[in-house]
Amino acid sequence: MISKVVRRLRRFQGWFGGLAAGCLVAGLYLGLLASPPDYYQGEVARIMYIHVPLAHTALLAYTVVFAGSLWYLWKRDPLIDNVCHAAAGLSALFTALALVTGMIWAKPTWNTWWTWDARLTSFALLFFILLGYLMLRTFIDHPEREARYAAVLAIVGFLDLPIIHFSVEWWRTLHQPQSISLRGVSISSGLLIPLVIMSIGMSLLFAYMLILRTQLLYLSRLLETKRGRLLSQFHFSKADP
Amino acid sequence: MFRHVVQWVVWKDLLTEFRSRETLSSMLFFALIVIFIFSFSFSMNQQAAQELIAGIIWVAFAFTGMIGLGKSFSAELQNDCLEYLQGSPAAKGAIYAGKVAANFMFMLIVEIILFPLFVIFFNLDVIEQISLLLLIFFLATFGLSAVGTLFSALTVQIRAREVMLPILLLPLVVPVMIAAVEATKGALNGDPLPMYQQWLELLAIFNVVFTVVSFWLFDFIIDA
Amino acid sequence: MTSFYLRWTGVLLVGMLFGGLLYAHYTQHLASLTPEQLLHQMPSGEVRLRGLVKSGSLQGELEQGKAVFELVGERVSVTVQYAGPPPENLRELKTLIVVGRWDPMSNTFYARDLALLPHYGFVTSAYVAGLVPLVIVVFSMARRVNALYEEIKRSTVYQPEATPYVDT
Amino acid sequence: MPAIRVQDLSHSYGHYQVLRQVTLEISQGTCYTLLGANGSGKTTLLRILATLLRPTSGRIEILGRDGVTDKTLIRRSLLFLAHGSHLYEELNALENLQFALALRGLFPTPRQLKLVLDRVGIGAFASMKVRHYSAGMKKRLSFAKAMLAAPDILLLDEPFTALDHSGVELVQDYIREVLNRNGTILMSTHDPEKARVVSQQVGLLRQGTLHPWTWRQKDAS
Repeated sequence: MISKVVRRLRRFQGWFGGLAAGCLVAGLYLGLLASPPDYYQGEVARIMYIHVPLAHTALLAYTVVFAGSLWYLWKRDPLIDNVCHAAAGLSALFTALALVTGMIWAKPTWNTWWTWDARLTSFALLFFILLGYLMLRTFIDHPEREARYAAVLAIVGFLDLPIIHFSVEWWRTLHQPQSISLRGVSISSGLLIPLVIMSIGMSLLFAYMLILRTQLLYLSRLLETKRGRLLSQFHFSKADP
Repeated sequence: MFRHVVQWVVWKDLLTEFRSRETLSSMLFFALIVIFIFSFSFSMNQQAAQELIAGIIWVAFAFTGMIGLGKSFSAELQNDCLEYLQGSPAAKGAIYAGKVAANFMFMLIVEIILFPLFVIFFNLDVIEQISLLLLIFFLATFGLSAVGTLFSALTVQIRAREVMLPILLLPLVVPVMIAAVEATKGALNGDPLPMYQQWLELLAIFNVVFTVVSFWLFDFIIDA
Repeated sequence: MTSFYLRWTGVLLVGMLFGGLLYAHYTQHLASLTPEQLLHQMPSGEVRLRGLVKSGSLQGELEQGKAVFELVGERVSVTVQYAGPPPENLRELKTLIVVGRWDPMSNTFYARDLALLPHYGFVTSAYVAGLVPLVIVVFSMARRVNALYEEIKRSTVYQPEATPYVDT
Repeated sequence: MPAIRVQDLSHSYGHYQVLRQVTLEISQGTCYTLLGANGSGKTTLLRILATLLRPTSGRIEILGRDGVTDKTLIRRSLLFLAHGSHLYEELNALENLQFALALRGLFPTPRQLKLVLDRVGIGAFASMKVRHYSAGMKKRLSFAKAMLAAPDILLLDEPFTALDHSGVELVQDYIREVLNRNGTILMSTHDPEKARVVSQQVGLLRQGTLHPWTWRQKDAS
C-alpha cells in the first residue's frame, strides 16, 4: 500500500535528523562560544552563523524544487510532486527566517532594518514567488493539473532569480550612493569552520525536514484516496437506480 | 503548418477583438483612469514629474497589460474552446506564438494611444528621443507579453484567476519593470544612449530567455 | 508515540542545557558594568566596563596603543588609562567596552583591552528567531507524520468489489 | 487491428475514482454506444480517448498508437465533439469552420463550406455571429465541422441533445456514412432509442466499471 521508496525514507530519516542535530550543536558551540569575535563588527557578527546557513539552505531548497519540477514534468511521478511541494514550503520557511535574521543583523550594523540591497531584495522577491507557488497549489482542484502548473511556475521562477538579482544590483548601484557599507565580515579560518559546520548542519536539517514533509504530503494524499474510494462507493450505490 | 496556425490564431484574436472591442476599450479606459489618479495623488511640479513619470508610465502600462492578458485566455473558456485548442493536432508552441503576438499587439496599441496623453498631461519633451522610446516600449512590452501569455494560460483554469495572474506575474517581471523604468527615464531626460544601454541589453536577454522557456513550457500548461 | 515524546524531551533537555551553558558563559566572561555600578561596587578583580567615550577627552598615541580618555555613563564618568594593542575602534562619542582593573587610589581604570559593544540582544533574538520556528516546525511535522502512519494502519484498506455488480 | 483499444484504464480526480479498470475494444467500421447515469464516467472516458486527459493508470491505443506518447498522431485522425460546442461567439459560422479546420491543417474552399452548411441546414445563417445561434444550430455547426474534417475516429458526447427531429435524422445519416467509409464512432448518450438505429455494440458504465450489454437486455429491463 505505502510505496517502497517512502518506507525506505522512513527507515533512514533518523540518520539525517541525528546528523543534523549533531552538526548544529557543534556549529553553535563553535560559533557562539569557541570562535573569536569579528574584528570590525564585534560580537554581533555571530548572527552570521545562523543567517548565512539559513539563506544557503533556502536556495538549496529552491534548487531541489527546480530539479524536482523538471523531473516531474519528465516522469509524472506523484511522489516527485510531493517532494517539490514539500521543498517549496520549506524553502519559503527558510527564506522567511533568513530575511528575519538578516533584518536583525542589519539594525546594529547598518542602523536600519531594511535596505534595498540586491541580495535582500532578491530574497524578498524569492519569498513572494514561493508564496505565489504555495497559493497556486491551493487554488487548483485537480491534483494532476496542480502538480503540472506548480512545476511550470517553479521552473520559470528559478530561471528568473539570477536576472532579478542582476537587475536589482544594477539598479541599486545607480540609486544608492555607498553610504551604507555592505562590506561583509572578513572571513578568517576561525570564523569559517563554524560557518561551514552550521551550513552543513542546516542542509542536513533541510534534508530531514524534506523527508518528513514528503511523507506527510504523501500519506495525507494516500489517506484521502482511501476515504475517497469509500465515499465514491457510497455515492455510486446511492446513485444507481 | 506552424506559420499557418500562428497566423490563424492571430487572425482569430484580432477579428474577435475588432467585433467586440472588449479588451482594448477596457484597457484604454482603465489606463486613462490610472493616469488621472496618479496626477491627482502626486500633484506634481515639472521637476517631480521628471523623476516620477517613467515609473508612472510603466505602472500604468503593466496594470493595463494585466487586464489584456487576463482576457486573452478567459475568452477561450466560453464553449470550451480551450479544449479544442488542446485536442487539435496543431503544435502548442504555434498557439503560444499566436497568442503572444496578439497580446503584444493589443498592449502596444494601448501604449501608443496612451503615450501622447502622458506627453500632454505631464508636459514631456520627447521629440528627439521618440525612436528610442519606441524601441524601449517594444522590448519591454514583448517581455511582458511573452511571460504574461504563459501565466494567462496557467491561471485561466484555476480558482480566483483574476487575483492570481498579477500575484504570480508581477514578482517575475520585476527585471522588465526596473529596466523599462530606468531606460525610459534616461530617454526622457535626454541622456546619451550608453548611459542606459545596459537596460536595453537586460530587456533583450530577458526576452530571449523567457520566450524560449515559455514556448517550451506552454505545452505542459495547455496539454495534459 | 511514547518513544517519540521521549526523544523530543531529550532534544528539549539538550537545548536547555546548551542555553544554560551559554548564559553561564555570558555572565562569567562577557557581562559588563556601567560606570555607576563600578563606583558603587568597587570590584577588585578584572572587569569589563562599558560607556561612551567623552567628546574632547581622548588623548595619547593610538599607534603605540596608549591612550587616556573619559568613559561616560548615565550620570558619572570614569577616567580610563589604556595600554594594550593599538586600538582601531577607539573614537570619540563611541560606545565601547574596556577590559581592565579599577584602581580606587588614583580613581583611574587601567584598561588592557578594548571590545566593541556586543549587542547581545540582537544576537540572542536572531538565534531565537532562527532556531525556534525550525524546531517547532520539525516537531509538529514529525508528530503529524507519526499520527498519519497510525491512521493509515487503522483505516480499512479498500478492496475492489469481490463480485462485480451484476445487473438484473 | 481494433480502432480503439482500452486496457485496465483507471482515472481519479484527486481522491474521487471515476473509472475503474475499464477494458474495451472497438473494431474499425463500427459504432459503439456508451450508456450510463450522470456522473458514471462517460465523459471522462471520452476525454481520455480524445487525449485530453492523462489516464491515472492503464493504457489506451487508438489505431495502434499509444494514447500518451503519440498524442499528435492520434489527434490528426480523431475528432471529439464534446458537450461544449468549441465555437467562438464573435465569429460567424464560416469563420468558425475555417479556424477550427486550419488548426487541423485543412483549408476548405468557400464552395465546400457552403455545401456542408447547406447540408446541415444552416446555410442561410452562414454569416451570422454564433452568439445569436440556438443550441441546436450550434450542434449542427459542430457536425458540419466533423463532415469537413472527415476523421477516422469520431467521439460524440451526447450527440442528440438539443436537436430537433430532422437534426437527429441528419446525425444518424452522417453516422451511417462514416461507418460506410470504414470510420469508427464511439458515442455516449442518455437516449438509447436514437442510438440503437445506428450502433452495433453497447456498453453500460456503472460505478466506474464497464459492463457488457446488449440491446435485448435493455428491452427486458
